[in-house]
Amino acid sequence: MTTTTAPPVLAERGPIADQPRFDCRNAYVDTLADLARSDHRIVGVVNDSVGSSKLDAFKKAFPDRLINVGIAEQDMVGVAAGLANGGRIPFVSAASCFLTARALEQIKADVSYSDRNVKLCGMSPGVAYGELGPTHQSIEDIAWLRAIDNMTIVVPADPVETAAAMRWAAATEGPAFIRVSRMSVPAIFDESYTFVPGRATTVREGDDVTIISNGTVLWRALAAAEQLEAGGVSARVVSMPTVKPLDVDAVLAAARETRGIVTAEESTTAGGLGGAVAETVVAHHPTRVRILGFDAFQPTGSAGFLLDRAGMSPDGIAEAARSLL
Amino acid sequence: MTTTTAPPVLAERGPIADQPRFDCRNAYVDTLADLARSDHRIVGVVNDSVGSSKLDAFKKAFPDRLINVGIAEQDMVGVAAGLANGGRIPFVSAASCFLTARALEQIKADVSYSDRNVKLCGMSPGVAYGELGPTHQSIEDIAWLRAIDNMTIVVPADPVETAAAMRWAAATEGPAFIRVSRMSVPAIFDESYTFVPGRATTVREGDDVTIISNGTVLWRALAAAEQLEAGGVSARVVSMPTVKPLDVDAVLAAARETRGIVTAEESTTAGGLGGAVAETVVAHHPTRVRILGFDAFQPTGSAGFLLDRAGMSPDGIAEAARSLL
Amino acid sequence: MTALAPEHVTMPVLGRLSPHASRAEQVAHIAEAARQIRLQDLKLVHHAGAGHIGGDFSAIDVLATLYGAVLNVDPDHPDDPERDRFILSKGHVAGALYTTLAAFGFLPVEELATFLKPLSKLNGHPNRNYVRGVEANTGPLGHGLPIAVGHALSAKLDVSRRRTYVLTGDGELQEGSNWEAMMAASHHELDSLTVIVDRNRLQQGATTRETNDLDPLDAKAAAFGFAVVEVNGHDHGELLDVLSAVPFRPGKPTFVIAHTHKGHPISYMSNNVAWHHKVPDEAQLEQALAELDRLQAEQKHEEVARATGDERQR
Amino acid sequence: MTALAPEHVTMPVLGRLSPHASRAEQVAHIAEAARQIRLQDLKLVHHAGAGHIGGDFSAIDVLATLYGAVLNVDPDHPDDPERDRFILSKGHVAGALYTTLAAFGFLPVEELATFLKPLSKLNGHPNRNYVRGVEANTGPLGHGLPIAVGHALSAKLDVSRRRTYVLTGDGELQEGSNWEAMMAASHHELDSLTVIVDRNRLQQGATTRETNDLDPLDAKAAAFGFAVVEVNGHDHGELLDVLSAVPFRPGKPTFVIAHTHKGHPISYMSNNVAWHHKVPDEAQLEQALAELDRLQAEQKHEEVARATGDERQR
Ligand SMILES: Cc1ncc(C[n+]2csc(CCOP(=O)(O)OP(=O)(O)O)c2C)c(N)n1
Ligand SMILES: Cc1ncc(C[n+]2csc(CCOP(=O)(O)OP(=O)(O)O)c2C)c(N)n1
Ligand SMILES: [Mg+2]
Ligand SMILES: [Mg+2]
Repeated sequence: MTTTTAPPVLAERGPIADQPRFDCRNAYVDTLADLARSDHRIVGVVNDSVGSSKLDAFKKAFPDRLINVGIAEQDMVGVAAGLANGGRIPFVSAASCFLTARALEQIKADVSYSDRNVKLCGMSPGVAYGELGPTHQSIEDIAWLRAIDNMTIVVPADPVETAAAMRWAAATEGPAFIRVSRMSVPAIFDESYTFVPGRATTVREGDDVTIISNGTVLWRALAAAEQLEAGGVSARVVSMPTVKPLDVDAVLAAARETRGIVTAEESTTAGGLGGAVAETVVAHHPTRVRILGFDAFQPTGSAGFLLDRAGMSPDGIAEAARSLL
Repeated sequence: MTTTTAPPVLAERGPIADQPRFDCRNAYVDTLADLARSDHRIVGVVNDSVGSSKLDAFKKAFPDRLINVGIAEQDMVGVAAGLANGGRIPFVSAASCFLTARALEQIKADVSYSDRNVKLCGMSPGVAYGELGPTHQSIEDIAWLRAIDNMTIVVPADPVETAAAMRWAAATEGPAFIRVSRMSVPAIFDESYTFVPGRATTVREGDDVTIISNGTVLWRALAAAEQLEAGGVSARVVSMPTVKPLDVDAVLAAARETRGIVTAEESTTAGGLGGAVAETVVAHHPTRVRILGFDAFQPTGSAGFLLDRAGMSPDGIAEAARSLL
Repeated sequence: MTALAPEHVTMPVLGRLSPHASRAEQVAHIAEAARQIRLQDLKLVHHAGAGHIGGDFSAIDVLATLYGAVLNVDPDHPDDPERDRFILSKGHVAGALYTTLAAFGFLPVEELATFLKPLSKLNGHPNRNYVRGVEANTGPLGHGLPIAVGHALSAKLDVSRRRTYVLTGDGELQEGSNWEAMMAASHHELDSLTVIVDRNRLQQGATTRETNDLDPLDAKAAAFGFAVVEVNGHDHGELLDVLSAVPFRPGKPTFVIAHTHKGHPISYMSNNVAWHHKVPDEAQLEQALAELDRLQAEQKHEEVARATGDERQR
Repeated sequence: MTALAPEHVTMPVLGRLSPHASRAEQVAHIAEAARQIRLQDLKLVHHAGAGHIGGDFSAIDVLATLYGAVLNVDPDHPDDPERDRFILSKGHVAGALYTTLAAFGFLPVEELATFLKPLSKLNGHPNRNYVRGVEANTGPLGHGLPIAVGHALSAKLDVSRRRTYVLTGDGELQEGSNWEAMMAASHHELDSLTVIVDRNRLQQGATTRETNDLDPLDAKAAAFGFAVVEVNGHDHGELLDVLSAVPFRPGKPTFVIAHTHKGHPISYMSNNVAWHHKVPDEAQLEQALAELDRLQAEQKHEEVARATGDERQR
C-alpha cells in the first residue's frame, strides 16, 4: 500500500527546518467552512472553546450550525451521536485532552460501538499546551483510542494533510478521530497529496534505517534524515498519518529493507504509534525499534522544548537512528 | 527479578483444568474487610454496585466506611482522591468498564498526576460480562491505564494473588489499579506466595517457547503448557501480574532463552500486556511474539466462550506456541 | 430451568390501531400489549437465566404506550428520516425493549428465542446495528439523554416536527451527564424533547433515598429549565394523554416523572430491590404468569362494572 | 515585553492578623492583600506572556478573604491533618493562587519569578506535589467539587471540625461531575462543605447566558440540597462574614454565589470576555497598575469620608 515517491515539494526546497511554519488549525477551520458550504449536513460541536478551536469565522458563517454545548464534554460527544442519528455529520472540536479523557465512554459506546458518523477533532493535542501542565497535555489520546474498536485515528503532519484528512472524513461514513495540531509546522505535502486511510507515504527514500513518524514530529524526522545524509547514513522517512489502521506493509518493508526502525511521535511511548509498530514487527518480522515519545507526565515548557527534551529534536532522532546501525 | 521456582502447589496436583475454581471477588472482599479491621484508614467507595462488588458483608461490618456515591463514576474517583487527601486509603470498587471509561480523566488528574493514595479495583473486567455486550466488556482498561504515568497495574490470576496484591496496595503509598475477576479460576498460588510489583514468576519451566500471561488466562496458559509437554514441546509459563511496571528482565530472558513468546490476556491486542511485551523486545532483543487477546468489540457469549473463540482456549494457546517453533 | 427455545416464544404481533380508534380503544390496545410483553419477557428471562426483570416491568407500560400509540414510527420504514426517535437510556432493560419491538413488528418474534445466546443479536443491551428500531447502543447509564438532545437539535436544524423521547432510570439520574444534557436542552429550547423518568425509587442495590437521594426531583428538573409533569407510570390512559400532549410549555423540553414500581405488578417482585436482576425460578414464573392472568380478569371485571356504573349514572 | 525576571516580583509577604483583630482591621488587611496580589499577578502575566488574568481578578477577593482571615491553615504546618482544605477547582487561575499562597507565606515570593518557565514548579495549573498549600492538581474543570466532597466525607468520618472550601467557575458548573458531587454532598449532609461559585457570568468564549445558561442557579443549588447564599464577591466584608459563618443550615452544605466581574476592577478588562486569557501589553499593564493605585486612594478617601460622616451622625 505504500507510495514510494517523495512529495515533489520537498525535493526542490532547502532544509525543512528553514521552511515557513503553519498552524494546522487554520487549515482545519477553512476546510470545515468549505465542507459546510457544499454539504448542509455538516455541523460543528464544541465545548465553549470556540476561539481555541479557531471557529469564530465558522460561527459567523454558519451561526446555527456551530453547536456549543457549554463546558460538558460527555454531553458534547453524546449530542454529536444524536446529531448523526438525525442525519448530520458532526465535527466535534475540543482540546484533545478533554475530548478523549472526559468523554471516553461516550466515544466508545455512542460513537465507535454504535458506528455513528461522528468526526472527533482533537485540538491542540500532545504537548501543545506545554506550559499548562499534564492535565492539558494530551499525550495519552492515541493509545487510549487505539484500544477502541472501529475508530480510524489520523495524525496529520501539516495543513495540507489536515485538510485532506478532513475531506476524507466528511466523505466517508463512520467514526474518525483527527488530531489537529496547534504547534506550527512546515508544509510537507503539496496540493497533489491525497490522503488514503491506512496508507503510509515514504517522504524520503533511504535504506540504512527507517524513521516512522507523523504529526508535528514528521518534519523533525525529515530534518534528522537530512543530518544523517550529511553523515553518510541513508535514512528512509515514512509518514504514517493513520495510526489505526496501520500500514502494515510499509512497516514490514522498513523492517525487511533497513536495519532498524525509529518511531517518533508527540505521544506516550506506551501504546501509541510506536506500540503499534512494535506489535506489528514482532508478529511478522522482528526488528529493533527505538520508540521515541513521552514516557512520563511532562514538566512545564513549550511544546518544542518538551519534544527536544524527550529526544525528538532533529539531533535526537538522528542519534536514535544511528544507535540502530 | 524473576523467581524461577514453580509454585509447589502446582507440582503436586493433576491437570490445572480439573482443579476447583474460585471467584476472586470473595478473596477481594475478605481481604478488604481484614485490612479494614487492622487499619482504620481503609474505606470502600462504590457506585451503587455494592452487590456486584460483593461488598454486602463489608457494608455490614463497616457501615460508615463503605461510601456509596450513587451511579456517578466521576464523582466516585474524585471523592476517593478527596478521602485520600483527608488521610484515608480508599479502595474504589466498580465494574472496570465504567471505572476506567467514565472516570478516566479523574484517574489521570486526581489520582495519578496528583499522586494520591487511591486503590482502583476494576471489578468483573475483560469479558466477564460477556452476554451484556461491548459496553460492559472491559477489554480496553489495561491499554487505557498503561498510557497514564504513575499507575501500577495489577492483574491477579487467582484468589491468593488477588489478596496479596491488595495487601501490597494497602501497605504501599500511591496509585494502583487491581483487576478483580468475576470469572472463576483455579488456584495457582499457595499461601507462601508473595506479590512483588514489577516481578514476574516462572510458574512452569521450559525452554522451547514462552507463554506470558496473567489474570483469568494464566491457568489456560498452564493447561496449554501441559498439552505442549505431552507433544514434546517444553513451554515456559511466565506469570506477569504487573502489567506496569513490566518485568523487563523476565521478558528478555524469555526472548533470549526460548524461540518465541506468546502473550495471552483478557484484554485488547492493541496496547495491553502484549503491547508492553512487544515494546520491550523490539527495544532490546527482537523476537517473535504472538499476541493473543481481543482484536475487536466482542459478540454476545459467556466469558469462557469468548476467550476460547479468541484463541485463548488451552488448545488455542498451545497452537499459537507451536506456530513459533 | 430449560434453555430458552423457540417454543418459549409465543407472543402475537400486535401492531398499531388505526389513528381513528377511540381513546378507550387505544388504551385497551396498549394494556393488552403491555400484558403480552410482560408474559413473553418473563419467559425470556426465566429460560435465558438472566435479565433485568424488575426494571423491565417498571418500564413496560411506558414502552407499550409509546410504541402502541404515541411514536410516529413504522416497522416497514424503520429508517424514515422523519420518524420520531425513542432512546432507551436505561439499556439494561433491553429484554423489555426487544419484546416491545417484536410486539410492534420491528423484530421477528421468533428471534426473541436467541436472547443472550452466544453470537445472538440480542445481547443484554441494545445494539442498533443488529436490531431495527433501536436508536442508540445504550447500557452505560447516562448516555441516552445527551444523544436525545443531539437528535432534538438535528430536528430543530431541519425545522422538522419529529419528536424525541428518552426513557431514563431514576438512579441513572445520579450520572452528571444527564444534567449537562438537560442544561443544554433547555438552553436550546428543545420543546420537541421529552424525558421520561422511570421513577421506581429503586436502583441496583437499594432505594434511591438510601443511595443518593434525588428528591425533590421535580424542583431539580424545573430549575434545569424543563416543564415537569407527573404521571402514574402504570396507567396507560394517563401515559397516553401526557405523552401525546407534549410539549406542555412552548420552548421548554418536557420532563415526565412516571411513578412506577420495579417488578410491577407481580406481587413478590413489586417494589423489591432484590428483583433488579434476579431470575424467576419455575414456581415463580408460574406464579407471575398466573398473577398476570388474574389481573387481566380483574381489570375486565372492573371495566364492565365501570361501564355498567357509567350507564346507571346516565 | 521583557521576560519574567526576579525584579518583577516585589510583593511583600502579608501573613495573617492576630485572631483578636477587629473585623474592620481584618477587612482592611484582606483589601490590602487583594491589592498586592493583583499588582503582582498583573506583572506575572504581563512578563510571562500568558495566564488567565480575567478569571484571576474575578477570584482574587475570594482568595484573599479565605487565606487572609477564614481558613485554618498555617504555612509552617502545611500538612497538619486538621487544617481546613481549600480546593481551587477553576485551576486555570493558578497565577492568582500562587500569588495568594506567596502573599500568605506558603510559597517563597521569589519563586513567583519562575511562573510558566521551562521546568518550573509553577505551571499554568497548580500541582500539589510542587507547591505547598495546593490541595489538588486541578485544571480540567469539574474536578474540584468531587474532591472537596471526598475530603468533607473524611472529616465526617474522623468526627473532625475541619472545613472544606472549594471555588468553582460558573461556566465550570456546566460539567455534570459537579452535580454528581452536589447530590452526594447533600445526601451525606456535609455541612462542613462550602462551595463558592465565582459568578462572573462569563466563560471562555462568551457569556454563560449565550453559551448554556445556568440561571436560576440558586434554584438549581437549592434543589440539589444546598443552603444558598449570595454575596458581592468583591466586597471583602461580605465575603468575610459569609465565609466564616458557614454552615447556614445544619446538615446542609453551603452554596455561596459570589457575584463578580471577570477582570475586576480594571476598566478595560472588567466584564469583558476578551480578557479570559489575554495578556496585557506594556501600556495596558501601566494603566492597570495606575488604576489599582487610584482605586486605593479613592477607597481611603471614602473611608475617611465615611468615618467623618459616622462621627457627624453621632
Ligand atoms: C455508568 C454505569 N454505572 C453502573 C451501571 C450498573 N447498573 C446497571 S443498572 C443499575 C441501576 C439502575 O438504576 P435505575 O436507573 O433506577 O434503573 P431501574 O431502577 O429502572 O432498573 C446500575 C447501577 C451501569 N449500567 N452504567
Ligand atoms: C474539562 C475542561 N473543558 C474545557 C476547559 C477549557 N477552559 C478553561 S477555562 C474555561 C472557561 C471557564 O469558565 P468559568 O468556569 O466561568 O471560569 P472563569 O470565568 O472564572 O474564568 C474553559 C472552557 C477546561 N479547562 N476543562
Ligand atoms: Mg430505578
Ligand atoms: Mg465565569
